Amino acid sequence: MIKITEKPIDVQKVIDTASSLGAGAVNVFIGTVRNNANGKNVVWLEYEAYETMAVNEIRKIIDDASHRWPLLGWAVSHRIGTLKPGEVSVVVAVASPHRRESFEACQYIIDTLKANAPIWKKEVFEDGEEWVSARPAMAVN
Amino acid sequence: MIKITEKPIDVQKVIDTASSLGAGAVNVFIGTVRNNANGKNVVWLEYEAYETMAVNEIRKIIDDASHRWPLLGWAVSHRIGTLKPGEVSVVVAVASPHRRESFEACQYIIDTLKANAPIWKKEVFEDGEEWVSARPAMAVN
Amino acid sequence: MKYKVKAFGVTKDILGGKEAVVELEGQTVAALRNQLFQKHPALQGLRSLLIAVNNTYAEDNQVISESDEIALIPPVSGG
Amino acid sequence: MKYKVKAFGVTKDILGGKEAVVELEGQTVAALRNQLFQKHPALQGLRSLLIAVNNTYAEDNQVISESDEIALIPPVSGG
Repeated sequence: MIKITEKPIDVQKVIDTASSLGAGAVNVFIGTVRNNANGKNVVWLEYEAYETMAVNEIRKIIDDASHRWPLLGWAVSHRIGTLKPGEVSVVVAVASPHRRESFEACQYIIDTLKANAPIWKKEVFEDGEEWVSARPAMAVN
Repeated sequence: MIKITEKPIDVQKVIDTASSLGAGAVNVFIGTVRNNANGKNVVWLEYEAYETMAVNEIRKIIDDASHRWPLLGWAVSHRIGTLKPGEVSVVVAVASPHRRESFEACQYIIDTLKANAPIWKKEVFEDGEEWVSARPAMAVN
Repeated sequence: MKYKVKAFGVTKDILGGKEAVVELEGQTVAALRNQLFQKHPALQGLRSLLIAVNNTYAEDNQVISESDEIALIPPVSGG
Repeated sequence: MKYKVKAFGVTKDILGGKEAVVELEGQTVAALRNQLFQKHPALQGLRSLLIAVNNTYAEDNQVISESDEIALIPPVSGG
Protein backbone atom coordinates (compact mmCIF):
# COMPACT_ATOMS: atom_id res chain seq x y z
CA MET A 1 0.00 0.00 0.00
CA ILE A 2 1.29 3.42 -0.99
CA LYS A 3 -0.94 6.26 0.07
CA ILE A 4 -0.74 10.05 -0.15
CA THR A 5 -3.57 11.44 1.93
CA GLU A 6 -4.98 14.62 3.41
CA LYS A 7 -6.55 12.69 6.27
CA PRO A 8 -4.78 11.85 9.54
CA ILE A 9 -2.79 8.63 9.18
CA ASP A 10 -4.04 5.61 11.11
CA VAL A 11 -0.68 4.18 12.22
CA GLN A 12 -2.13 0.87 13.37
CA LYS A 13 -3.75 0.37 9.98
CA VAL A 14 -0.43 0.93 8.20
CA ILE A 15 1.21 -1.61 10.51
CA ASP A 16 -1.60 -4.12 9.94
CA THR A 17 -1.24 -3.72 6.18
CA ALA A 18 2.48 -4.53 6.37
CA SER A 19 2.12 -7.45 8.79
CA SER A 20 2.44 -11.06 7.68
CA LEU A 21 2.03 -14.41 9.42
CA GLY A 22 5.48 -15.53 8.26
CA ALA A 23 7.15 -12.43 9.68
CA GLY A 24 8.91 -12.28 13.02
CA ALA A 25 9.68 -8.60 12.78
CA VAL A 26 7.98 -5.38 11.79
CA ASN A 27 9.88 -2.13 11.80
CA VAL A 28 7.92 1.09 11.69
CA PHE A 29 9.17 4.59 11.13
CA ILE A 30 6.85 7.43 12.09
CA GLY A 31 7.71 10.97 11.10
CA THR A 32 6.09 13.57 13.32
CA VAL A 33 5.91 17.35 13.15
CA ARG A 34 8.36 18.94 15.56
CA ASN A 35 7.27 22.01 17.47
CA ASN A 36 10.54 23.76 16.64
CA ALA A 37 12.97 24.23 13.74
CA ASN A 38 16.27 26.12 13.92
CA GLY A 39 15.27 27.38 17.35
CA LYS A 40 11.97 28.87 16.20
CA ASN A 41 8.47 27.73 17.16
CA VAL A 42 6.67 25.94 14.37
CA VAL A 43 3.00 26.93 14.26
CA TRP A 44 2.11 24.49 11.51
CA LEU A 45 3.48 22.79 8.40
CA GLU A 46 2.09 22.67 4.88
CA TYR A 47 2.87 19.50 2.95
CA GLU A 48 2.44 19.36 -0.80
CA ALA A 49 3.01 16.41 -3.14
CA TYR A 50 3.18 15.79 -6.86
CA GLU A 51 0.96 12.85 -6.12
CA THR A 52 1.16 10.65 -9.20
CA MET A 53 4.94 10.97 -9.37
CA ALA A 54 5.37 10.55 -5.62
CA VAL A 55 3.51 7.24 -5.77
CA ASN A 56 5.72 6.25 -8.74
CA GLU A 57 8.93 7.11 -6.92
CA ILE A 58 7.89 5.37 -3.72
CA ARG A 59 6.99 2.27 -5.73
CA LYS A 60 10.50 2.24 -7.22
CA ILE A 61 11.98 2.54 -3.72
CA ILE A 62 9.88 -0.38 -2.49
CA ASP A 63 10.88 -2.45 -5.53
CA ASP A 64 14.56 -1.77 -4.80
CA ALA A 65 14.09 -2.65 -1.14
CA SER A 66 12.26 -5.86 -2.06
CA HIS A 67 15.25 -6.94 -4.14
CA ARG A 68 17.71 -6.18 -1.36
CA TRP A 69 15.85 -7.61 1.62
CA PRO A 70 13.36 -10.47 2.06
CA LEU A 71 10.30 -8.33 2.69
CA LEU A 72 7.09 -10.12 3.60
CA GLY A 73 4.96 -6.99 3.74
CA TRP A 74 5.23 -3.22 3.59
CA ALA A 75 3.12 -0.07 3.63
CA VAL A 76 3.87 3.61 3.19
CA SER A 77 1.52 6.44 3.98
CA HIS A 78 2.38 10.14 3.60
CA ARG A 79 0.16 12.95 4.77
CA ILE A 80 -0.28 16.22 2.86
CA GLY A 81 -2.02 19.45 3.75
CA THR A 82 -1.85 21.35 7.02
CA LEU A 83 -0.19 19.57 9.98
CA LYS A 84 0.19 20.78 13.55
CA PRO A 85 3.14 19.85 15.84
CA GLY A 86 2.81 16.28 17.09
CA GLU A 87 0.86 15.10 14.04
CA VAL A 88 2.13 12.20 11.97
CA SER A 89 3.47 13.17 8.53
CA VAL A 90 4.70 9.80 7.29
CA VAL A 91 4.60 6.14 8.28
CA VAL A 92 6.75 3.39 6.76
CA ALA A 93 6.16 -0.19 7.95
CA VAL A 94 8.15 -3.20 6.81
CA ALA A 95 7.76 -6.86 7.79
CA SER A 96 10.51 -9.47 7.37
CA PRO A 97 11.38 -12.88 8.82
CA HIS A 98 14.11 -11.47 11.10
CA ARG A 99 14.63 -8.14 12.74
CA ARG A 100 17.86 -6.85 11.20
CA GLU A 101 16.41 -6.78 7.70
CA SER A 102 13.31 -4.97 8.91
CA PHE A 103 15.44 -2.16 10.36
CA GLU A 104 17.67 -1.92 7.29
CA ALA A 105 14.82 -1.96 4.79
CA CYS A 106 12.72 0.55 6.73
CA GLN A 107 15.64 2.96 7.06
CA TYR A 108 16.48 2.60 3.36
CA ILE A 109 12.89 3.33 2.39
CA ILE A 110 12.49 6.46 4.53
CA ASP A 111 15.98 7.77 3.65
CA THR A 112 15.37 7.33 -0.08
CA LEU A 113 11.81 8.64 0.13
CA LYS A 114 13.11 11.82 1.76
CA ALA A 115 15.77 12.18 -0.94
CA ASN A 116 13.67 11.36 -4.01
CA ALA A 117 9.93 11.60 -3.52
CA PRO A 118 8.48 14.85 -4.93
CA ILE A 119 6.98 16.07 -1.67
CA TRP A 120 7.59 19.45 -0.09
CA LYS A 121 6.98 21.05 3.25
CA LYS A 122 6.66 24.69 4.22
CA GLU A 123 7.31 25.62 7.83
CA VAL A 124 5.03 28.34 9.13
CA PHE A 125 6.47 30.29 12.06
CA GLU A 126 4.92 33.09 14.07
CA ASP A 127 6.79 35.65 11.97
CA GLY A 128 7.03 34.09 8.52
CA GLU A 129 7.19 30.94 6.48
CA GLU A 130 9.73 28.99 4.47
CA TRP A 131 9.91 26.04 2.05
CA VAL A 132 12.28 23.65 3.77
CA SER A 133 15.71 23.18 2.14
CA ALA A 134 14.69 25.17 -0.94
CA ARG A 135 17.48 27.73 -0.80
CA PRO A 136 21.17 27.19 0.01
CA ALA A 137 21.39 29.68 2.88
CA MET A 138 18.33 28.26 4.52
CA ALA A 139 19.30 24.61 4.25
CA VAL A 140 17.98 22.60 7.16
CA ASN A 141 17.68 18.98 8.16
CA MET B 1 7.20 2.70 30.45
CA ILE B 2 8.46 -0.86 30.86
CA LYS B 3 5.73 -3.46 30.92
CA ILE B 4 5.66 -7.26 31.09
CA THR B 5 2.10 -8.32 30.49
CA GLU B 6 -0.12 -11.32 29.83
CA LYS B 7 -2.60 -9.17 27.94
CA PRO B 8 -2.36 -8.43 24.20
CA ILE B 9 -0.13 -5.42 23.60
CA ASP B 10 -1.81 -2.24 22.35
CA VAL B 11 0.84 -1.12 19.84
CA GLN B 12 -0.66 2.35 19.38
CA LYS B 13 -0.57 2.92 23.13
CA VAL B 14 3.12 2.01 23.29
CA ILE B 15 3.81 4.44 20.44
CA ASP B 16 1.79 7.18 22.13
CA THR B 17 3.73 6.67 25.36
CA ALA B 18 7.03 7.14 23.53
CA SER B 19 5.93 10.13 21.46
CA SER B 20 7.03 13.68 22.23
CA LEU B 21 6.20 17.10 20.77
CA GLY B 22 9.89 17.85 20.29
CA ALA B 23 10.49 14.66 18.34
CA GLY B 24 10.56 14.42 14.57
CA ALA B 25 11.02 10.66 14.53
CA VAL B 26 9.63 7.60 16.24
CA ASN B 27 11.04 4.18 15.46
CA VAL B 28 9.03 1.17 16.48
CA PHE B 29 10.08 -2.45 16.51
CA ILE B 30 7.32 -5.03 16.72
CA GLY B 31 8.18 -8.67 17.30
CA THR B 32 5.51 -11.06 16.07
CA VAL B 33 5.07 -14.81 16.39
CA ARG B 34 6.07 -16.56 13.17
CA ASN B 35 3.97 -19.46 11.98
CA ASN B 36 7.11 -21.52 11.32
CA ALA B 37 10.50 -22.27 12.85
CA ASN B 38 13.18 -24.47 11.28
CA GLY B 39 10.68 -25.55 8.66
CA LYS B 40 8.09 -26.77 11.17
CA ASN B 41 4.66 -25.27 11.83
CA VAL B 42 4.45 -23.39 15.09
CA VAL B 43 1.12 -24.05 16.83
CA TRP B 44 1.75 -21.61 19.65
CA LEU B 45 4.49 -20.11 21.80
CA GLU B 46 4.80 -19.96 25.56
CA TYR B 47 6.64 -16.92 26.90
CA GLU B 48 7.90 -16.83 30.45
CA ALA B 49 9.72 -14.00 32.24
CA TYR B 50 11.58 -13.50 35.49
CA GLU B 51 9.54 -10.35 35.75
CA THR B 52 11.28 -8.26 38.40
CA MET B 53 14.70 -8.93 36.91
CA ALA B 54 13.48 -8.46 33.32
CA VAL B 55 12.19 -4.98 34.23
CA ASN B 56 15.57 -4.28 35.90
CA GLU B 57 17.55 -5.37 32.87
CA ILE B 58 15.38 -3.47 30.42
CA ARG B 59 15.73 -0.36 32.57
CA LYS B 60 19.53 -0.68 32.36
CA ILE B 61 19.31 -1.03 28.58
CA ILE B 62 17.15 2.10 28.35
CA ASP B 63 19.57 4.00 30.59
CA ASP B 64 22.48 3.01 28.34
CA ALA B 65 20.53 4.02 25.24
CA SER B 66 19.59 7.36 26.81
CA HIS B 67 23.26 8.11 27.34
CA ARG B 68 24.20 7.20 23.79
CA TRP B 69 21.36 8.86 21.89
CA PRO B 70 19.19 11.96 22.52
CA LEU B 71 15.98 10.12 23.33
CA LEU B 72 12.88 12.21 23.89
CA GLY B 73 10.64 9.30 24.77
CA TRP B 74 10.58 5.52 24.86
CA ALA B 75 8.39 2.58 25.82
CA VAL B 76 8.93 -1.17 25.95
CA SER B 77 6.21 -3.77 26.34
CA HIS B 78 6.79 -7.54 26.37
CA ARG B 79 4.04 -10.10 26.34
CA ILE B 80 4.18 -13.36 28.30
CA GLY B 81 1.93 -16.42 28.35
CA THR B 82 0.47 -18.23 25.34
CA LEU B 83 0.82 -16.54 21.95
CA LYS B 84 -0.50 -17.69 18.58
CA PRO B 85 1.20 -16.97 15.23
CA GLY B 86 0.69 -13.36 14.18
CA GLU B 87 0.39 -12.09 17.74
CA VAL B 88 2.70 -9.35 19.01
CA SER B 89 5.31 -10.52 21.53
CA VAL B 90 7.28 -7.31 22.03
CA VAL B 91 7.10 -3.63 21.11
CA VAL B 92 9.94 -1.13 21.48
CA ALA B 93 9.23 2.51 20.59
CA VAL B 94 11.78 5.30 20.68
CA ALA B 95 11.35 9.01 19.89
CA SER B 96 14.22 11.34 19.02
CA PRO B 97 14.68 14.67 17.26
CA HIS B 98 15.99 13.07 14.05
CA ARG B 99 15.42 9.74 12.41
CA ARG B 100 18.87 8.14 12.39
CA GLU B 101 19.10 8.12 16.21
CA SER B 102 15.63 6.63 16.50
CA PHE B 103 16.64 3.66 14.32
CA GLU B 104 19.96 3.16 16.11
CA ALA B 105 18.53 3.39 19.61
CA CYS B 106 15.56 1.14 18.85
CA GLN B 107 17.79 -1.52 17.31
CA TYR B 108 20.20 -1.32 20.25
CA ILE B 109 17.35 -1.76 22.71
CA ILE B 110 15.76 -4.79 21.04
CA ASP B 111 19.15 -6.43 20.31
CA THR B 112 20.28 -6.02 23.93
CA LEU B 113 16.88 -6.99 25.32
CA LYS B 114 17.04 -10.23 23.35
CA ALA B 115 20.57 -10.91 24.60
CA ASN B 116 20.11 -9.96 28.27
CA ALA B 117 16.53 -9.86 29.47
CA PRO B 118 15.54 -13.00 31.43
CA ILE B 119 12.66 -13.99 29.17
CA TRP B 120 12.20 -17.40 27.55
CA LYS B 121 10.03 -18.83 24.85
CA LYS B 122 9.00 -22.38 24.18
CA GLU B 123 7.90 -23.29 20.67
CA VAL B 124 5.04 -25.74 20.56
CA PHE B 125 4.88 -27.76 17.34
CA GLU B 126 2.33 -30.35 16.27
CA ASP B 127 4.69 -33.13 17.38
CA GLY B 128 6.58 -31.69 20.32
CA GLU B 129 7.90 -28.61 22.02
CA GLU B 130 11.22 -26.95 22.68
CA TRP B 131 12.71 -24.10 24.73
CA VAL B 132 14.31 -21.88 22.10
CA SER B 133 18.12 -21.78 22.05
CA ALA B 134 18.40 -23.73 25.30
CA ARG B 135 20.57 -26.55 23.98
CA PRO B 136 23.52 -26.31 21.58
CA ALA B 137 22.20 -28.77 19.00
CA MET B 138 18.86 -27.05 18.89
CA ALA B 139 20.15 -23.52 18.59
CA VAL B 140 17.83 -21.42 16.49
CA ASN B 141 17.39 -17.79 15.54
CA MET C 1 6.77 25.11 -29.04
CA LYS C 2 4.52 25.70 -26.05
CA TYR C 3 5.10 23.52 -23.02
CA LYS C 4 2.73 23.29 -20.10
CA VAL C 5 4.71 23.10 -16.87
CA LYS C 6 3.46 22.13 -13.43
CA ALA C 7 5.01 23.96 -10.47
CA PHE C 8 5.30 22.71 -6.90
CA GLY C 9 6.56 24.05 -3.60
CA VAL C 10 8.68 27.17 -3.87
CA THR C 11 8.48 27.13 -7.68
CA LYS C 12 4.72 27.59 -7.44
CA ASP C 13 5.35 30.81 -5.50
CA ILE C 14 8.03 31.99 -7.95
CA LEU C 15 5.96 31.28 -11.08
CA GLY C 16 2.84 32.63 -9.42
CA GLY C 17 0.69 29.56 -9.94
CA LYS C 18 0.39 25.77 -10.14
CA GLU C 19 0.86 25.71 -13.90
CA ALA C 20 2.62 27.86 -16.47
CA VAL C 21 3.01 27.81 -20.25
CA VAL C 22 6.56 28.25 -21.52
CA GLU C 23 7.31 29.24 -25.10
CA LEU C 24 10.59 27.89 -26.31
CA GLU C 25 12.59 27.16 -29.47
CA GLY C 26 14.50 24.19 -28.07
CA GLN C 27 13.17 20.75 -27.31
CA THR C 28 15.30 19.58 -24.40
CA VAL C 29 14.96 19.66 -20.65
CA ALA C 30 18.07 21.86 -20.46
CA ALA C 31 16.60 24.40 -22.90
CA LEU C 32 13.40 24.52 -20.89
CA ARG C 33 15.27 25.11 -17.64
CA ASN C 34 17.38 27.89 -19.21
CA GLN C 35 14.29 29.59 -20.53
CA LEU C 36 12.69 29.41 -17.06
CA PHE C 37 15.87 30.79 -15.45
CA GLN C 38 15.70 33.78 -17.86
CA LYS C 39 12.07 34.48 -17.20
CA HIS C 40 12.14 33.81 -13.43
CA PRO C 41 15.67 34.58 -12.13
CA ALA C 42 14.56 33.62 -8.60
CA LEU C 43 14.65 30.00 -9.74
CA GLN C 44 18.45 30.32 -10.00
CA GLY C 45 18.58 30.91 -6.26
CA LEU C 46 17.31 27.41 -5.47
CA ARG C 47 19.61 24.64 -4.27
CA SER C 48 18.53 22.59 -7.27
CA LEU C 49 15.83 22.51 -9.92
CA LEU C 50 15.10 19.12 -11.40
CA ILE C 51 12.55 18.57 -14.11
CA ALA C 52 10.25 15.58 -14.29
CA VAL C 53 8.81 14.35 -17.59
CA ASN C 54 5.84 12.01 -17.40
CA ASN C 55 6.27 11.41 -13.69
CA THR C 56 9.98 10.51 -13.88
CA TYR C 57 13.10 12.58 -13.23
CA ALA C 58 14.53 13.64 -16.60
CA GLU C 59 18.12 14.10 -17.75
CA ASP C 60 19.15 17.47 -19.17
CA ASN C 61 19.47 16.17 -22.72
CA GLN C 62 16.09 14.50 -22.74
CA VAL C 63 13.84 15.61 -25.60
CA ILE C 64 10.40 16.89 -24.61
CA SER C 65 7.21 17.25 -26.58
CA GLU C 66 4.16 19.40 -26.04
CA SER C 67 2.09 16.43 -24.94
CA ASP C 68 4.47 15.45 -22.14
CA GLU C 69 3.54 16.04 -18.52
CA ILE C 70 6.34 18.32 -17.38
CA ALA C 71 6.91 19.40 -13.77
CA LEU C 72 9.39 21.55 -11.88
CA ILE C 73 10.91 19.75 -8.89
CA PRO C 74 12.62 22.11 -6.44
CA PRO C 75 14.56 20.51 -3.54
CA VAL C 76 12.26 17.95 -1.97
CA SER C 77 11.57 17.90 1.76
CA GLY C 78 9.04 15.17 2.41
CA GLY C 79 8.99 12.76 5.31
CA MET D 1 23.67 -23.74 54.00
CA LYS D 2 20.29 -24.01 52.29
CA TYR D 3 19.67 -21.81 49.28
CA LYS D 4 16.28 -21.27 47.71
CA VAL D 5 16.66 -21.17 43.94
CA LYS D 6 14.11 -20.01 41.37
CA ALA D 7 14.04 -21.88 38.08
CA PHE D 8 12.84 -20.58 34.70
CA GLY D 9 12.38 -21.95 31.22
CA VAL D 10 14.12 -25.25 30.58
CA THR D 11 15.62 -25.32 34.11
CA LYS D 12 12.10 -25.40 35.53
CA ASP D 13 11.52 -28.61 33.56
CA ILE D 14 14.88 -30.10 34.62
CA LEU D 15 14.47 -29.27 38.32
CA GLY D 16 10.83 -30.28 38.21
CA GLY D 17 9.42 -27.07 39.59
CA LYS D 18 9.60 -23.28 39.84
CA GLU D 19 11.67 -23.34 43.00
CA ALA D 20 14.18 -25.71 44.57
CA VAL D 21 16.19 -25.79 47.78
CA VAL D 22 19.88 -26.59 47.36
CA GLU D 23 22.03 -27.75 50.28
CA LEU D 24 25.62 -26.74 49.90
CA GLU D 25 28.88 -26.29 51.84
CA GLY D 26 30.24 -23.47 49.69
CA GLN D 27 29.05 -19.90 49.54
CA THR D 28 29.75 -18.85 45.98
CA VAL D 29 27.81 -18.79 42.77
CA ALA D 30 30.30 -21.25 41.24
CA ALA D 31 29.81 -23.72 44.13
CA LEU D 32 26.07 -23.50 43.75
CA ARG D 33 26.25 -24.15 40.02
CA ASN D 34 28.57 -27.15 40.53
CA GLN D 35 26.22 -28.62 43.11
CA LEU D 36 23.30 -28.20 40.70
CA PHE D 37 25.30 -29.81 37.89
CA GLN D 38 25.93 -32.84 40.17
CA LYS D 39 22.34 -33.18 41.18
CA HIS D 40 20.80 -32.42 37.77
CA PRO D 41 23.29 -33.45 35.05
CA ALA D 42 20.85 -32.35 32.34
CA LEU D 43 21.78 -28.76 33.28
CA GLN D 44 25.24 -29.42 31.84
CA GLY D 45 23.68 -29.94 28.45
CA LEU D 46 22.49 -26.32 28.24
CA ARG D 47 24.28 -23.74 26.10
CA SER D 48 24.84 -21.68 29.24
CA LEU D 49 23.60 -21.42 32.78
CA LEU D 50 23.91 -18.02 34.39
CA ILE D 51 22.86 -17.31 37.93
CA ALA D 52 21.17 -14.12 39.06
CA VAL D 53 21.45 -12.84 42.61
CA ASN D 54 18.93 -10.25 43.73
CA ASN D 55 17.74 -9.60 40.18
CA THR D 56 21.21 -9.03 38.73
CA TYR D 57 23.52 -11.34 36.80
CA ALA D 58 26.19 -12.63 39.22
CA GLU D 59 29.87 -13.44 38.67
CA ASP D 60 31.10 -16.93 39.55
CA ASN D 61 33.08 -15.76 42.57
CA GLN D 62 30.19 -13.78 44.05
CA VAL D 63 29.34 -14.78 47.64
CA ILE D 64 25.72 -15.71 48.29
CA SER D 65 23.70 -15.83 51.45
CA GLU D 66 20.54 -17.70 52.34
CA SER D 67 18.49 -14.54 52.23
CA ASP D 68 19.48 -13.68 48.66
CA GLU D 69 16.99 -14.08 45.82
CA ILE D 70 18.77 -16.57 43.60
CA ALA D 71 17.62 -17.59 40.12
CA LEU D 72 18.79 -19.90 37.37
CA ILE D 73 19.00 -18.19 33.99
CA PRO D 74 19.25 -20.63 31.09
CA PRO D 75 19.85 -19.16 27.59
CA VAL D 76 17.34 -16.36 27.16
CA SER D 77 15.09 -16.15 24.11
CA GLY D 78 12.79 -13.19 24.61
CA GLY D 79 11.72 -10.71 22.00
